[in-house]
Amino acid sequence: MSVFIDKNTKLVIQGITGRDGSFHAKQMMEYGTQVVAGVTPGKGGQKFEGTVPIFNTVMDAVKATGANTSVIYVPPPFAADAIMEAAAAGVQLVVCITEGVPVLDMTKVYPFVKEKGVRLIGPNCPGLITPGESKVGIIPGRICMPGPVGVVSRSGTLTYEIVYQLTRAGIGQTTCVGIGGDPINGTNFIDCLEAFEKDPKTKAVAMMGEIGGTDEQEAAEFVKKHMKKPVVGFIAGQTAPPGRRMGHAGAIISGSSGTAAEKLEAFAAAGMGIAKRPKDFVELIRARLG
Amino acid sequence: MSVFIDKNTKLVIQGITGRDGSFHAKQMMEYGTQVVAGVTPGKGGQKFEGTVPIFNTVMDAVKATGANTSVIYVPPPFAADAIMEAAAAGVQLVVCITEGVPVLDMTKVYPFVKEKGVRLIGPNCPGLITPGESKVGIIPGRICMPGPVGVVSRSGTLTYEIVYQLTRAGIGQTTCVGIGGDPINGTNFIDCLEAFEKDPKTKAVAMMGEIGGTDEQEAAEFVKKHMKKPVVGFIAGQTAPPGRRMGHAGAIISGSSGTAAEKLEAFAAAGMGIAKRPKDFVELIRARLG
Amino acid sequence: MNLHEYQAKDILRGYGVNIPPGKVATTPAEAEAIAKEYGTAVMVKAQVHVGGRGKAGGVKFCKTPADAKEKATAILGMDIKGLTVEKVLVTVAADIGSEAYVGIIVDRATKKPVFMVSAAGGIDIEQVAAETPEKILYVPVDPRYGLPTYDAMRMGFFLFGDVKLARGAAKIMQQLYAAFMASGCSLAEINPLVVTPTGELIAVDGKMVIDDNELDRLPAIAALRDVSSEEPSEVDARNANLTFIKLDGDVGCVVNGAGLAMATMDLVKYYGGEPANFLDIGGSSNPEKVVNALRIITADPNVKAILFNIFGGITRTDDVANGIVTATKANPLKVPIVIRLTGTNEEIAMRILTENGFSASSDMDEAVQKAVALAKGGK
Amino acid sequence: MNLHEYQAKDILRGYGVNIPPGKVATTPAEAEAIAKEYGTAVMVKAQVHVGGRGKAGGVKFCKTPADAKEKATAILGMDIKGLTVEKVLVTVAADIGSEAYVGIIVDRATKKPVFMVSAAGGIDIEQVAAETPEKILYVPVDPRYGLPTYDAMRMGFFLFGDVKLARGAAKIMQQLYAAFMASGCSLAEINPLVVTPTGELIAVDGKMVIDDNELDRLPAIAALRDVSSEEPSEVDARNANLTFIKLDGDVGCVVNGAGLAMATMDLVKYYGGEPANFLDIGGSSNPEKVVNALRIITADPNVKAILFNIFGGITRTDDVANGIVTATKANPLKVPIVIRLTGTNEEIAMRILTENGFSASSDMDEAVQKAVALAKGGK
Repeated sequence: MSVFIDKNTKLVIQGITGRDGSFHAKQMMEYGTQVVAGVTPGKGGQKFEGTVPIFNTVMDAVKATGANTSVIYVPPPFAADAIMEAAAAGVQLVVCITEGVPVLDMTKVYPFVKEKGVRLIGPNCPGLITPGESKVGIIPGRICMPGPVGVVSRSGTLTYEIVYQLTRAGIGQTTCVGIGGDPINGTNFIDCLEAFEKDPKTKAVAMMGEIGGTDEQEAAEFVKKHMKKPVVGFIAGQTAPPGRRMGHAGAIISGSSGTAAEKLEAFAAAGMGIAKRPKDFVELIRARLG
Repeated sequence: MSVFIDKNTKLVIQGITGRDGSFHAKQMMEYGTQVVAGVTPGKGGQKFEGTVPIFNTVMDAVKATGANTSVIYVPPPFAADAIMEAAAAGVQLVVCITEGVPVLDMTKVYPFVKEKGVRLIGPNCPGLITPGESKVGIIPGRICMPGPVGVVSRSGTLTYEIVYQLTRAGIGQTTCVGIGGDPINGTNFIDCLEAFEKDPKTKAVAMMGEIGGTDEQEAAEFVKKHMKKPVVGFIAGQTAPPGRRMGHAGAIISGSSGTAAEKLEAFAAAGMGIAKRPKDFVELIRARLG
Repeated sequence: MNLHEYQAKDILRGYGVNIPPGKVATTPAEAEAIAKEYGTAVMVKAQVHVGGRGKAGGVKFCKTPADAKEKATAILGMDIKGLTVEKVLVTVAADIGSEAYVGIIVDRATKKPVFMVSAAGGIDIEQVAAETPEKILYVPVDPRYGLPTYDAMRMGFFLFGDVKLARGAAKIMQQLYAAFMASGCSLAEINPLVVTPTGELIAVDGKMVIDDNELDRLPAIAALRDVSSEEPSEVDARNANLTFIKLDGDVGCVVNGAGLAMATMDLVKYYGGEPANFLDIGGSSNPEKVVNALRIITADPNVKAILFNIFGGITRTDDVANGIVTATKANPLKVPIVIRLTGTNEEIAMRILTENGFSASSDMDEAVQKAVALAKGGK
Repeated sequence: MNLHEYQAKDILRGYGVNIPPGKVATTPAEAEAIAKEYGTAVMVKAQVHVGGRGKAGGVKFCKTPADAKEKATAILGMDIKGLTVEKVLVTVAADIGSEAYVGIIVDRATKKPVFMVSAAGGIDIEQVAAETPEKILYVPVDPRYGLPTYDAMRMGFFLFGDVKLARGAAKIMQQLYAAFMASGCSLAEINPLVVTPTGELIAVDGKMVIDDNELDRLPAIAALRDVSSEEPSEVDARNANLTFIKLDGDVGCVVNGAGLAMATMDLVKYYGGEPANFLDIGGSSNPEKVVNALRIITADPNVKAILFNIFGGITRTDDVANGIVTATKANPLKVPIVIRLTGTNEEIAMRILTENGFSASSDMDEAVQKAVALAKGGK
């Protein structure tokens, strides 16, 4: 078992012939992900690496191959459209790796995918991996191993760091999800915590937050109220200087919220383990796996 | 029993101090409708006819009075906004009387009210009446009487004509609904037929259609598949020349579909009674009431 | 409201659609001068609000300015389906490689603007739709999101295999959609959308129909109305806020409400008569409207009897009665009139009419039968 | 990207917002000339990207042109929270009756633009928010529908009892919203929105923050960037596609990924050090970025040790190693460097570094501790 993706994931890659898309397409194929299609407008009919059919549109790709998941490697100005295209074409999960998507685009994309009943992960995220089954995105496969820990994180390389330390310590993962650090993203901590709580194979959860916003506080509230499984949390940016002021409006809306101290307090109040350093995850998780 | 409105309907009137709004407000109050509030921006705090409190916004009106239904008498350029205002303020039913609402406005209003889970009747409709209980709109109260017939129609005065003939013949109505003749409206024939089928007091339904569109054909299909109660139908515009606008934008005949002949054929195929003249309703309905 | 081709093209040009240069001429000399200015072969195209002008000889290719003058002479003043050609568009002739169709209409079923596109464009697009519907792709647009690039590209690829052409077509569809929404259209189309032998995309013909309900808030669009190309009695009626359509019968009908007006016409026919018009005085109570309605109807020499059918709801029947009295005092009627009134203030209305020598009934069928008989010369 | 007040006002004026006339001056003489041109009392306002300029003496009322010159002399060149004032806005002074606040921000929680309005506007709005939150109305906007008039009116009535003022404010909010969306803002505000004693609504101050991700597709907005008002090292970093924020410590950090960069800074502090900066070289593999990063960091005289922390995912660690070698060959380092590399092509990277005389570790904690010690003068 796992969350969001598994060995039945049939992937279409949007932007498969681009620089990043082609590199990671190969990585995912090597990892064993079922890459069933690629999309590049104008290259419909060609094949990627001699095996993966390329289509002009996601709709064509889904119709021809039954792809149920899409991953997006297109440049930022086209990412919002690519997400909506995938959602409209009928996949169940869209993973947007692209960094630098304008946030106002996301204010329209978010209700669009909700209306379509599609799960979006990202944008500006490393994607997700279910070790030994499927990898969708850019998380390096070799740092992961199958096991009992669900990992969810707002950042990319920090996630790798922690997963790598877990793996080196012999602690494997059910699924690692990078939800992305943008102000508006498709899937939040709570969505992932809920999925991990339901997943029978997940025995503990490692969660990496960042300063800014209140997602971590809400996640802590969720842990307190709804989770039986242990959760260990970390907040990056504890020593970051308070953000350059976003005018009056920023100060009004966020007030005092969004600081590392506040988030860690919420973690503590929810009975979560707190990792002060990335490496602390190893012992804290090990203790909770019993 | 009845559909959509009854004696528990608590009405807010948008545009209550306007020429049409104030006239019909009095008519509805005389009929016995619970008119709990009016809205005219800038007149908040005043009273209509010394009794009905006026508010600046529908939200204020709903909060203060618990209004659950709104009726709209504002000029066409403001009607779309008025509908959305009512839907956002939390009423369950919005009835828009205004004629001349641009159809492109309705392409945005329609999904808005659907998202809010609100029923819209109209625009460009006479509203509805549950004889003896409540009247919302402009259908003259004295031409109606309580009884077993559900009435649904795309037009205004034609409805009056037929209801009047039924009443004179001693055949009363559960609820009469004028759904309006615009190309895009909130409630269609099927919505009303479904409600009448469920309403225990309704024993038969009179339905008045017009040329244009395929709503009547779909309604006939619904009658055939889902209705146990008898339905008698009429189509106005049987002799209209093809392709000219007959007042209602909806009466444009598009392609081969939308002709009176096609609609009457669908009625016959559904086993409905067919009124050739408005007066034919009396005998056809009487026969079906048994 | 229909726009002329040249008006629709001006609007589309403003949204970036690639359209060959063109100007309007009302005389052959003007047409010649325009052709000379362009210095190349031109098309001379009748500007009338009716389809099938090409088959009627209203669209001609002209190699030289002299040719343009000659063709314009033939087309100007020509009668196409009852409408006189007052203007021609003189436009640079395009080299045509292939012809596609791109249109948008507000669709009742989906309650959305819907694109229709086909690679088999040109004058026979209706036939394509009827006989080979698979050659047309329908794409509804959710106006909350606009036309997304991916849907525009999907249509582009449906029209063209080549990605450059697909992208170009997608861009034109987004421009057409923007024009459609901003101009308050109920229909907009480019037919044909031409690919030239050199691979350029150009809109060779454009059509727009405006939702009349938009005109109040779009004065620039409203100003495009060309009354010279409309039926004068309909223009008159519109100015009087009446909905009027002239027909060929002899029973002039004055009704309140479109549904009842259609039902009244149907009943005239049911009893063996022929309606002379559709006329809806609308919901508001205003004697002035009745005066205008009578003026417009009596101007039609075919009308042999006049039928009023008024069901007073918002409309106060006494206002209607007063309107009839005022109008007939100023201009005594030359044809018989049958009045059916019921509803709001019916008693007052009946008294006004009786006092002024009119009789009235409250039964619709009775009134219609009587009017039909009178039109046939009966009593 | 922050816009200056005068830039934000120019944009808002283009959307119809009523704003007193104003021009920018960079010298006292210019300020005097502008004041003379207006022929009335003016405000001279420092144009710097920082709050609290009023309390710092950067905003002055000037009765005469001579007065304007004098005040401009004082303000130009003034240091406000570390930024030097290079420009002042000279603008017609408004008669102030009351001050309201109107702002929009993209809100993470609702995932929508959210309006905040308050009748208690002016410089103490944060205090109002903190102490009397009921004086602020929050209204989220669904961008699929835009800001509907009814919501704008609701806010208008929250600000003003008078319907004329409510309508005027509603209109300004719709204009502000249009400007916000079209300019790719993450924040836009008018504070104060003034009602003059004669009942006119005017925007006396305006602020806009642009989402950096919008700049590529909004060249006209991107062109408004005023590099003279930014930290030079940050400008340099941005031009090199690096995310860089200068801090006060002595351990220069080069990291890939924002989360890891913050975690690295946290760890520096955890082990008793002070980071000299936040620097994210991003995801892509490019030796050039490493060269630029080193150039920027070594330009800071406070830096006593340099720490690389690279976890190779997309980033190829051999590219980073090559960058370090290239950069240090061109400009030999004057401070010690600690390198932590792991992930993609780690073996190649290690070999490149070793061959060029560098050592590297694959353990983050170890590397951070060593860098902290080196910055403190240890070995």
